[in-house]
Amino acid sequence: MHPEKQKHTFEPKIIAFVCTWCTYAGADLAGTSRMQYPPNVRVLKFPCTGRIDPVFILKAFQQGADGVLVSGCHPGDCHYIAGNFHARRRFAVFRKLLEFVGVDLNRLQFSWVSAAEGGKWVEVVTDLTEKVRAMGPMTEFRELALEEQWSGAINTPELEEAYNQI
Amino acid sequence: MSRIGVFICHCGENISRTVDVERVAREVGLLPGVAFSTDYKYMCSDPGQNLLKKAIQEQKLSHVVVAACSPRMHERTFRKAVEAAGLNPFLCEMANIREHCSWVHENKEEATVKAVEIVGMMVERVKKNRVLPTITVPVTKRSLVIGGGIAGIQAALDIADAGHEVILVEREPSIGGHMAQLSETFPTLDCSQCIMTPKMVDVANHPKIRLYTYSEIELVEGYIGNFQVTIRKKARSVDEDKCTGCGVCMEKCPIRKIPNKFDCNLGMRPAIYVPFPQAVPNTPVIDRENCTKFKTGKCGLCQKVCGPGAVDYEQEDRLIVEPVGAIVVATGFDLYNITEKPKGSMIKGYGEFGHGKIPDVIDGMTFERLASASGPTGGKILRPSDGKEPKQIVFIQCIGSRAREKGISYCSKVCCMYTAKHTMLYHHKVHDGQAYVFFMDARTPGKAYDEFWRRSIEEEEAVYIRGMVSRLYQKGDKIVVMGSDIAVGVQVEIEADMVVLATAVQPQAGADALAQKLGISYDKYNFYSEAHAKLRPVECATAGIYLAGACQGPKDIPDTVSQASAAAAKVMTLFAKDKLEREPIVARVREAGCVGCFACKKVCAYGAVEEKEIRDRQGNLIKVVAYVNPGVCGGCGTCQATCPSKCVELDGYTDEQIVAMIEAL
Amino acid sequence: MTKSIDTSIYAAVSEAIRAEAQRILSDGTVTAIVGYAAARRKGSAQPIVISSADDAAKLIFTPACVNNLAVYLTKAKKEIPKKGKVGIVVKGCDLKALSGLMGESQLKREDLYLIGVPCAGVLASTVQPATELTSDSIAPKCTECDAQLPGGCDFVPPQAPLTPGQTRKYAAEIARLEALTPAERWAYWKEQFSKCIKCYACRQVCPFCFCEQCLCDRNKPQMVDTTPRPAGNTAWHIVRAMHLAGRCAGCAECERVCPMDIPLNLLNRKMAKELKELYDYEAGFEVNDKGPLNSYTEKDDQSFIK
Amino acid sequence: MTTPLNYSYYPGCSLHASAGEYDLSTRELFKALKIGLTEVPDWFCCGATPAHNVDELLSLSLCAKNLELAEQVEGDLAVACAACFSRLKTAQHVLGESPVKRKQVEKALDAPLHLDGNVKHLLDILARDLGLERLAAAVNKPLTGLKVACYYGCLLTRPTDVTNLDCVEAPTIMERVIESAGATTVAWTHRLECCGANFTLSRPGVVIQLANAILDSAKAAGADCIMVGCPLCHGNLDIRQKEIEGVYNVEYNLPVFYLTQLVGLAVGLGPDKLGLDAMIVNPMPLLKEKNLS
Repeated sequence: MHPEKQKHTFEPKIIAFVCTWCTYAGADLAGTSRMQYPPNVRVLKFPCTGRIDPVFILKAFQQGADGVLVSGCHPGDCHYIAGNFHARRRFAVFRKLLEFVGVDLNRLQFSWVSAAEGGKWVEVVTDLTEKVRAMGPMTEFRELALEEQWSGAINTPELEEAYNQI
Repeated sequence: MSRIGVFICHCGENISRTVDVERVAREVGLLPGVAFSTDYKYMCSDPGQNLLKKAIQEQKLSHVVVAACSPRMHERTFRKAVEAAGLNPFLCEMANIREHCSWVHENKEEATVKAVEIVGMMVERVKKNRVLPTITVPVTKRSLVIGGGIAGIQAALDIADAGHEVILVEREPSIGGHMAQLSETFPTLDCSQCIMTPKMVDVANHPKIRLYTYSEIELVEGYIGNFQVTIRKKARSVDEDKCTGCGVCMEKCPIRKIPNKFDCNLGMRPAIYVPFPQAVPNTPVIDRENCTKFKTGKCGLCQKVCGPGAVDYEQEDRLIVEPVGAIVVATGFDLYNITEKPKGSMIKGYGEFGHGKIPDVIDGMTFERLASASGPTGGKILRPSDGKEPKQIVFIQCIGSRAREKGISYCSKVCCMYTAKHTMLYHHKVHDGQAYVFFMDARTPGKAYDEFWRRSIEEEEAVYIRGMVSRLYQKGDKIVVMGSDIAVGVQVEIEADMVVLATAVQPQAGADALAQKLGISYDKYNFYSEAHAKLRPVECATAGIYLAGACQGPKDIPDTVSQASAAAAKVMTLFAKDKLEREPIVARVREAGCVGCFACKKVCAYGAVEEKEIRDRQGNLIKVVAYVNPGVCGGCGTCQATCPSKCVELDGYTDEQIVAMIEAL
Repeated sequence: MTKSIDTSIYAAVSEAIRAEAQRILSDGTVTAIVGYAAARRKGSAQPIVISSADDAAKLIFTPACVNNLAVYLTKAKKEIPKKGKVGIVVKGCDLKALSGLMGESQLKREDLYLIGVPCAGVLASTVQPATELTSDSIAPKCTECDAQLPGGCDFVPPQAPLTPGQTRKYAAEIARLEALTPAERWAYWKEQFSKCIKCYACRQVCPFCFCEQCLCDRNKPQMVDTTPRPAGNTAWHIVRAMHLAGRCAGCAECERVCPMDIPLNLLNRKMAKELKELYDYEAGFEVNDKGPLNSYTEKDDQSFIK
Repeated sequence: MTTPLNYSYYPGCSLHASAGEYDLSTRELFKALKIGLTEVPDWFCCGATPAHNVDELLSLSLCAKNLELAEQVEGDLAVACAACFSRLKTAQHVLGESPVKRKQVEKALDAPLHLDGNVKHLLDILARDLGLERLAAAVNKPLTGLKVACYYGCLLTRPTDVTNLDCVEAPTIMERVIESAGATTVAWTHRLECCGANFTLSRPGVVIQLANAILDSAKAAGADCIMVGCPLCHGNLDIRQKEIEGVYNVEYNLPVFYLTQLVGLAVGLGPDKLGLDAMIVNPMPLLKEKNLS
């Protein structure tokens, strides 16, 4: 294996779901402060983390994302009073579900980044990018998409007979 | 098929230095649906905007993507330009290739590839954008003010002076609130009633203010600009129109020994009474619980002596419905009372101070009444137990406040200052007396506040002891105060004649019930929550409802008056237009699919989700579905993420738009 | 070791149900009753709706009474008379689902007459209906049951079920899976989900899948791949588990009806376990205004958030 | 129909030494009230005050082990000594709140912990489990005319979240119990003040000062005697009383009873069954005066 070469050849796709009031503004601040971070992240803006449906995360992985970031306002700072509190519960549970079906949670990061935390945005995005880069591509969902049917072996006489009749 | 126009901005060199803008324009131009793609030096400049408008018309563009800076910067600019060119503004999106791309990357190839992808995502998104009409809501230019203390009075006068009608509702028989009870006010020691009563009279005489005293809010319906408020006007038993306020009824009433709440139960009043001589309105009310006529059916003296025939024993509560466009909540505070078992209160009680059973342990408001020239002692500081002048007086601060182990942790804010004032008033009235103050910290931010506090020590000879008191007990006619002086590190015991407790400022009883009627949020202490602690401190998250005074948190008079005027200014801003316009980023329910589980209603922080009945032509109920009131919706979209069947959608952030972006990756 | 389970009270319970059904149908308390009746195969049972007191004698309760009848009050309600109160025979697990449905405004308590069943357990879907109830033949959900005596019903027969302590089958399986690596778990579920034929029987039978149009059937936008292929199946089962989190009452009907024997309730139980640990939430008999995923506290765990 | 009451019983070290009369009177009283009391087999010291001042893990482990031993006997755990009560309750509380400490203790004891049993002070059993009505019904020699100062000391009610016995600052449980036995209680100020506790050995001067304030307050309120529920309080108020009288040149002559002794008297137990002869301030003249002996 050539890990170094691999590191150069694999550029992970990171999707960030962020709220417009805190994290999007924090990312803007990183820009106006001319901070530098890896170009792998694509930002999707939502009014609030409360709007972010867990299905979007699933969809992102299925569409080939290697890592997903969800980021919003710190607790108590939500522009919409409590959207981030609802999101916090929703994602606390959803990540447990993904973990249980075998998704490596190192690919899924949650963070609170305020409009003043340009530095934190850079740190969160850089860390996730490097972590996922080291893990390699997210192949699980992509491989699923290539598979046609049940991989189960035809291991009983009944099944074999049924199969032969098809 | 959409005809999308894409405009790539150089932003001088800010973008073009690290992003090959021409290549972006070229590559994006090949995307399906893109009819026109170009780059320009400064899109936000007048020529840039004109380029945009011209292209919309000449190319017959259906949607627009401007790839430039952050939408937080110029989204409004470009949406206006698009609107000017005849397109719905919400058919324009911005792709952020400056803050999120050119400024944070150095490698031109990488940055260019990223920029193409960012613009590509926005192209896919904008295809799914829908025409969103601006939402307008009519505004009823009348305001309701709840609470007739200094906060409510100030707000009502300001709004009325601007020419708008005000409905002022007060629970007690008179307006005035707590400020009317105070003796002098810090830091100037001017008499509270001298500055308060003229304002009360102004309210009574103002042609634009309709005053409902002895009244409470029964029901609030509607939303910003269009509230319907039901007010319960409690039976006063005296006709306000007929009563001249001569006071004969009060003189003749045979029941005279009812503790007067206004005087903290130190003074007495008759069963037909006004709470205090300067009451507004100066119309008595019959306390039906204590009136002989109501208890036994006999007496009726007040009716006999009343010249104008205003006394009406048959009067009943009346419900009045008032349409208003805005509501100012100014319900104020109450002091935590250690004599009452704190039912439902978060404060665990002060058994170590005898649960208020020691008669000469009083609270700050009682001291105000003792010190007030119009109070029950005529301004003399006398002990409630035996009427003697206390020569040693101990003030204890932070009773309930900042006491996490007692249940609440906040600072009541006014106690440090009023205790300093009390030591001064005491020293002015009892020259040979000595005042001690037990305190944790002295908190005196405010104009001329710290100077005032220092004066109480340096000139008025109050002895400040840093430490708390563990126990009070009666020993003979003295009260033994056991405390600690943590500055010196010793236990101290003072045999005091009187003890004054600076008890915590709490919201009025029933603040939570009123909040539920109004649909506004409140914190765990029942203080009302502002929409934003820093930037929207006088607005509730519920549109059209504003906060003034101590109902939002402990406040002194200057802060209360400032906030009241600020709330009034917010109301006037709302009333400046006939119709209310708001961004159409609101949730909408697809009623056909809604099964009425109301998960959306449960998560809505704005109370914007209502239950709507769907009936057939015969009027039979088919189902109950959710309905989002666009006037109230805050636009967060939490409802949509919660809805299992996605039958509520946030305009501007629909699933289609978001999925389109994810699929564009 | 196989332990037999005492179901001797079922006869008396059945008798009591019949007597009560007879009473409430004849005095007009209810217009119909949803319950269980004997089916054609020996020892088997099937749901039945009766609207006449004469039919009360048909009602039974046996270890074969596996169905959660709550579903007949929502999705399948077209079969039930619309006027008046409806009686329903409920086991503890079914009652939890009913409570959940009331919390989600799908049913009103005052429209129902609840006949609770003291239940020592029902048979697993994998055994014949006439099988004796033992610690082997019992439905896995019954090994974790804490609701043998339904609470808050209008009528509950006085018999008390006796059940020996049992190995908690789901808990054991969850613990086994949790101990695996993510890759191993993925392999396990990939195998399970790839069996799925997208018949949606799990959705059809679930009392909480009451949406008029399922998110997974929508194509504008297509949030979830609808094909009966591994990718679509995985998405469906993840979305299903997520949508039931904090709502599922554990009746395990999804698992019972799955023709491909996918351990669906395992996902639901895992979610229930997490909600218990995170927010101390458990489905119960009481009707909650808000579920754990449409409420919050300021102090919720956020150790997973940077 | 009332269910029979049965408890496991943790006497604690004091009751096997200086407070033997507390142990004796507790057993006799419970026998008279038909409350079962089975001593925890092999119980040992709860660690008292020293252990938790030196080593929290040790203190928690000692209590946890005793709680485990108590599990072997059916019924809630009855505790007489206020200090043992406080330590056992505290251990239960701390180990219930902190999974980390729980793990440490489990490691130290090499066994899983059982903390679910109820730990109850005798007062709680008399006032709540038995109930004041049943207690009053069992009284056949009411303490009529006896004015009792109920002294709580520090540990019975504090901290309130842990002991849950009564209101921390204004408790009434002792008063309610002894009033059910026919006595009169006095309102006094030092019910909850510290007696100096185990400073009685290292700094007796402190104890003499604090105990004097307590005795003084009780006397001033017109009490005939003091009632306590803690061996250490008893020692400081009873054994030290003569010395205090000498130091301050006063005369108190206030007998200090354990609550079980006074309640025992009221249910008709004789002085020999209550260990009244072990009291330093002789109670017999007072009891004679009030026609109670």
